[in-house]
Amino acid sequence: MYPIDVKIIEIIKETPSTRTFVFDRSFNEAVAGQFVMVWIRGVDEIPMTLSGKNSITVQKVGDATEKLFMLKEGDHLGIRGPFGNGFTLPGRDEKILLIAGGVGAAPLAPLAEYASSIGVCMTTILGARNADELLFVDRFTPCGELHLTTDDGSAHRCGFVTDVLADTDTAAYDRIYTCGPEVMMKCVFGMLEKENSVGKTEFSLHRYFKCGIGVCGACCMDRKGLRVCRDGPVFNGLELVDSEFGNYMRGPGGNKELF
Amino acid sequence: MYPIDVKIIEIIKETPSTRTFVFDRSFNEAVAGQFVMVWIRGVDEIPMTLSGKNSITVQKVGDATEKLFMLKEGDHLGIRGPFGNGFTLPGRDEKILLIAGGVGAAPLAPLAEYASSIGVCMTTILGARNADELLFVDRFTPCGELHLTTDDGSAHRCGFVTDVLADTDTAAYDRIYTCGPEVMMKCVFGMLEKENSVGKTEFSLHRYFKCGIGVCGACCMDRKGLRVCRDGPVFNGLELVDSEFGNYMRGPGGNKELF
Amino acid sequence: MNKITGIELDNPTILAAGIMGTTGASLVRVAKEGAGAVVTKSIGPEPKEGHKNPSMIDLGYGFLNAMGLPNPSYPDFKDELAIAKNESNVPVIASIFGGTEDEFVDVAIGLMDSEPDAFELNVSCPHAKGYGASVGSNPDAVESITVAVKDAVDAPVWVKLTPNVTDIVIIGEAAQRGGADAVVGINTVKGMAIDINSGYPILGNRFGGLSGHAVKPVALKCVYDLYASLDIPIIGVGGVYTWQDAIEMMMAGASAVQVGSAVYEGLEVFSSISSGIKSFINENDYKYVGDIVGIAHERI
Amino acid sequence: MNKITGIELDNPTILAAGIMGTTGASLVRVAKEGAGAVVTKSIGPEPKEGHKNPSMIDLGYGFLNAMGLPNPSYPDFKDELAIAKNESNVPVIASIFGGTEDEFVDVAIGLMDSEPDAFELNVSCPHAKGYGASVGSNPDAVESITVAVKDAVDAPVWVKLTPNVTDIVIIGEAAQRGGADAVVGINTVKGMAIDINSGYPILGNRFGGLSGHAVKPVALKCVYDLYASLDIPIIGVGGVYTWQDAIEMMMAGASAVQVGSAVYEGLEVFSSISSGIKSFINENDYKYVGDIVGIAHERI
Ligand SMILES: Cc1cc2nc3c(=O)[nH]c(=O)nc-3n(C[C@H](O)[C@H](O)[C@H](O)COP(=O)(O)OP(=O)(O)OC[C@H]3O[C@@H](n4cnc5c(N)ncnc54)[C@H](O)[C@@H]3O)c2cc1C
Ligand SMILES: Cc1cc2nc3c(=O)[nH]c(=O)nc-3n(C[C@H](O)[C@H](O)[C@H](O)COP(=O)(O)OP(=O)(O)OC[C@H]3O[C@@H](n4cnc5c(N)ncnc54)[C@H](O)[C@@H]3O)c2cc1C
Ligand SMILES: Cc1cc2nc3c(=O)[nH]c(=O)nc-3n(C[C@H](O)[C@H](O)[C@H](O)COP(=O)(O)O)c2cc1C
Ligand SMILES: Cc1cc2nc3c(=O)[nH]c(=O)nc-3n(C[C@H](O)[C@H](O)[C@H](O)COP(=O)(O)O)c2cc1C
Ligand code: FES
Ligand code: FES
Repeated sequence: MYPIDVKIIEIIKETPSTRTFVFDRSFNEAVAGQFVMVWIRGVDEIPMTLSGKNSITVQKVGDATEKLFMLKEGDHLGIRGPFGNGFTLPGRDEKILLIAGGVGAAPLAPLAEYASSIGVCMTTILGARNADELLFVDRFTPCGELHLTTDDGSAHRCGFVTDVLADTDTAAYDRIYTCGPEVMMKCVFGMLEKENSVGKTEFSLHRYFKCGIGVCGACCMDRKGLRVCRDGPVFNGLELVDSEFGNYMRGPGGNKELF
Repeated sequence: MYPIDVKIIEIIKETPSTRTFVFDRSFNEAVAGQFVMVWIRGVDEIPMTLSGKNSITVQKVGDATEKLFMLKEGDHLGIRGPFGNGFTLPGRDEKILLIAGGVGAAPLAPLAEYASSIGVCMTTILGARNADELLFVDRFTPCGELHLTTDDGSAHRCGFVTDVLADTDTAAYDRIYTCGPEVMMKCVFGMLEKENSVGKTEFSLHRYFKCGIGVCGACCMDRKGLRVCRDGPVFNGLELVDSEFGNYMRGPGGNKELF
Repeated sequence: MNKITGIELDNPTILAAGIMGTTGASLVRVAKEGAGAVVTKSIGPEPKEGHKNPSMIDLGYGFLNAMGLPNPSYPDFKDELAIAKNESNVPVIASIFGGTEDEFVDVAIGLMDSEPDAFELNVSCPHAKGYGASVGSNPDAVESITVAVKDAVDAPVWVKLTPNVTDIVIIGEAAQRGGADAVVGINTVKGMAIDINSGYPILGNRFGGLSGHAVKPVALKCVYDLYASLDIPIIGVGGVYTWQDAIEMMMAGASAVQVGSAVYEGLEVFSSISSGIKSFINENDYKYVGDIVGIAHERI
Repeated sequence: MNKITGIELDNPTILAAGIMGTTGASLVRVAKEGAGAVVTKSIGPEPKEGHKNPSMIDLGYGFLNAMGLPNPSYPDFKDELAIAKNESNVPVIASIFGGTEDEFVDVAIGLMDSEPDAFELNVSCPHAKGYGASVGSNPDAVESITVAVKDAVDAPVWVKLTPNVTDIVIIGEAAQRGGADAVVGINTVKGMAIDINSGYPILGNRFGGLSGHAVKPVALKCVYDLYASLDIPIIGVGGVYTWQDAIEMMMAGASAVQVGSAVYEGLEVFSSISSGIKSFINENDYKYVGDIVGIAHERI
């Protein structure tokens, strides 16, 4: 389908590097973890997870995100999606653990809110570079136990989400969800592997997307040829065993880019 | 849609000039009076009313119908449809009159059978050139009162269906249906007009069809531009007032052909 | 009010050639349903019955047709055209075809008595041997036919282009050089379908032209390219079903749109497109419909 | 077993160029899903990032894309090709492109180490300036590029044709004269889409190529015409989603079919098409799949 036109009705400065753009259009059918292709007309179209039914939360990293940051309330975007597979939603009686790093909190916040709404017992480990960059503390707080870490120790525990994870008994959780920089997720993966918890963990991945709909192959991962846009972006940890995950990804031309 | 392939499972010699071709495929959604486009591969595609859920009844008049008559059981045809608007089906408590001439009995026989199945009280006037050409006497007989006429008097009453109609009190009927040669239907029209019964009468018309789906305009009638394939082939008499009906039709090139 | 080549249209939807255009009565009907103008079936020098059926099939995503330019020829059609002119209250454009310049001229002159508001030269039908696209893929032929008809009649001349060429702009430029007042694009895209049960091509003519949804992207690209190169108006046709389609076509560069296959959906299509356009223009602070013509070219 | 240009295919379905073909792993995956052979993404002389997004949109009745031939170039792709060759267990065809004969030759030679089963020359991409169709609409260029690659490498050479020409047969004949072992048709049909909310063309490249359902009738006609004129095999591509589509394409004259857009429906498409073909052949008293190739030409 053609991109759907949405109006930005609110822009929230979440942290120095991230902003939430709220639309006049809700994607109520979306499952937490699904993404949309966001068209900044005349510039580029980029994948963004839905941080809410009618919002995306964007970190400024380059060209397109910079242009996004220049938009004002009342401006318009084109949206295709939601696409891909979201997280497997937890059952009422399950205990879950969320591990979010940086803007990786974006897909996990709506998951936390959903889980909380049905009474799921949850623990969240939320990390960021520094105190100012901790994203969605306000959204995770009411949902359950929350551990905060900052790389520079500017708030709460100094260190990485993996440090908190090391102190956590993952056996106590039925499901684990994680999203963040791939190096972080790779560490998480390594730790969970040792505890035999990879099979109950879902990872939300990023790759370079072109079509976003599973045809062009730009986002395929070695060695199974999994398409992140279509078979993911959320993968069960077992699907990532023996994959390129954490080692490299492909650039726009298909060239390998090491992490 | 592409033509549906049907196998001819039975060929019934109804009269010297007409044969029924029974298919291995029923068009259960069809309403009596609707037509299909019958593709005799390599020859032509021509409109034919469904004389039953899985049959057409064909009079040999030219090229394509001649080729049809050369087909055997086990041969195949391509079918598009059903298309057009069928007859308005009578209600349980209505009294109906059917007036059929020649192969015009084809759309009326399934109507009669339907009406009879729900207990409608009906009279049928069935005419043909001669006794041998009377079509579907066996199908009309169990459905109600049946008047037969032959042009040459070779059976029953000598004369035309209009002669029987002249003796009939059309006011006694809630609905009247007719199909047959256009000159016959024109006479019927004229008689019913005098009795103010045109508005409760439905006429099943023939015109030269190309597309059969209401786009090309080949079958349009003056003066309203009604498409016989789409707005018809069944028309309420009032729609035909002041039309070309009974006067002329168009040939394949759009040229007028007088009746 | 939209004005195209001097003709005033109440709204920018026009019935495309070959759709319910063989009789005066059917043209009048379409006009009454809300078309801003109507184009007749393409009329030629001799009566033609057209190809054997099947002549049109619905593919779901479009249609394939090979009618074969059935028409009663201009002497017979003159009266139908007059009826359309007298009763439709909208401009009536006579679509004409021929195999040579002379034939085009004969037909045009033959229909002048009935005072069509413009002529549309069909140099683009993909499935009539010796007519249509076999003429229309040759820029010299297009130019000279346009010149000839322009010289012969005192009426605006539109030239209808085929997309079945390497570069439609070259043909459009030839039409413009020949004096065309507007170009119309596109005619159908060459295509075929085969019945796998028998191996027979389905159309009586074996192949035909694709229209409807499937060709909208092709038409848009043609209109876009023509708009970038020509100075005369472009009339967009191909896969216009909704007011959104019409707006899209106009943004690509069309001054008006023709509607063909979408008539399958019902004749309300004209009024629903034209009222949709009207609302769009009002709601989006455009002053009038001309404001959106070709704006895609400015969005970089 | 189907044999095309000396290559044995377990079934006549082939992954089309540019679909999940940028990495060895994805090609292997498609092979494992049942494709009889796989074609790589078109590989060129220099790394290319391709056009800005949006690069592909789903129209419902087809897709528009303008990827812009993104590829890591042959030195980087060699290893991916080797993975595909070693692990897929089906023939692997390397699609290559260039702006000149020399570039085509460089890329072909550069990939020879990985022993592709054939080369497919992409002279037909409609939306990469200076590459693809701008080469492929010129019969002389097609002929000389084909000659050059044939001379340079010892592998079958397929030439992939664009439908965006006045007569595809002329281009097909040029390829045949150049020594092509087969032609592949069609690449995408030029098209575009415009966002009416903003007036912007939707694709980053403004225009692109139409594929999927919408182009099947166009592809069938091209294959049909090529079959009537050429002596070399034709590989049919364009809108093949089901086994019925594949049979139709083969009846038009295709010895095998490529599947591109239909991958959107799921990778099962290859096994479902190939098993459908098998049943059709068995149930209809054909001896083998070759029996149906081109039979539409005999049905008159
Ligand atoms: C499924 C998915 C969900 C995402 N969700 C979010 C989110 O919620 N919030 C957020 O801030 N970011 C998210 N991203 C990342 C976001 O897409 C990139 O940050 C954005 O594309 C950068 O664009 P740019 O032009 O500003 O950067 P550029 O200057 O173009 O490049 C910076 C980096 O961004 C990445 N990038 C650029 N274009 C693309 C593309 N088309 N597809 C994927 N990555 C690209 C590349 O890795 C590149 O190295 C998500 C990515 C994916 C794949
Ligand atoms: C809605 C409808 C329902 C019909 N139902 C029946 C039926 O149940 N039984 C039956 O025997 N006949 C029926 N006919 C008439 C039948 O279509 C023609 O008899 C048939 O087309 C003759 O074809 P031909 O090639 O044998 O004749 P031709 O030699 O081609 O011509 C004989 C006459 O048949 C008519 N005809 C030819 N081609 C067409 C066409 N494409 N469309 C319409 N008329 C055509 C013309 O009036 C022509 O003058 C129906 C016609 C219509 C429009
Ligand atoms: C049944 C049919 C008949 C047509 N006949 C003509 C014709 O006589 N002359 C002509 O120029 N175009 C003819 N066309 C082409 C249409 O006018 C139009 O250019 C084409 O169908 C694309 O528009 P659409 O997608 O709205 O149908 C015909 C199209 C159809 C479907
Ligand atoms: C996303 C996408 C990328 C493509 N990339 C290439 C390519 O690199 N080289 C090429 O020859 N064809 C390419 N094509 C064209 C396809 O191989 C195929 O010819 C066309 O899509 C028609 O087939 P389909 O309808 O099955 O998709 C691409 C098509 C799509 C949709
Ligand atoms: S981005 Fe095209 S397949 Fe994932
Ligand atoms: S036959 Fe084409 S409109 Fe009726």
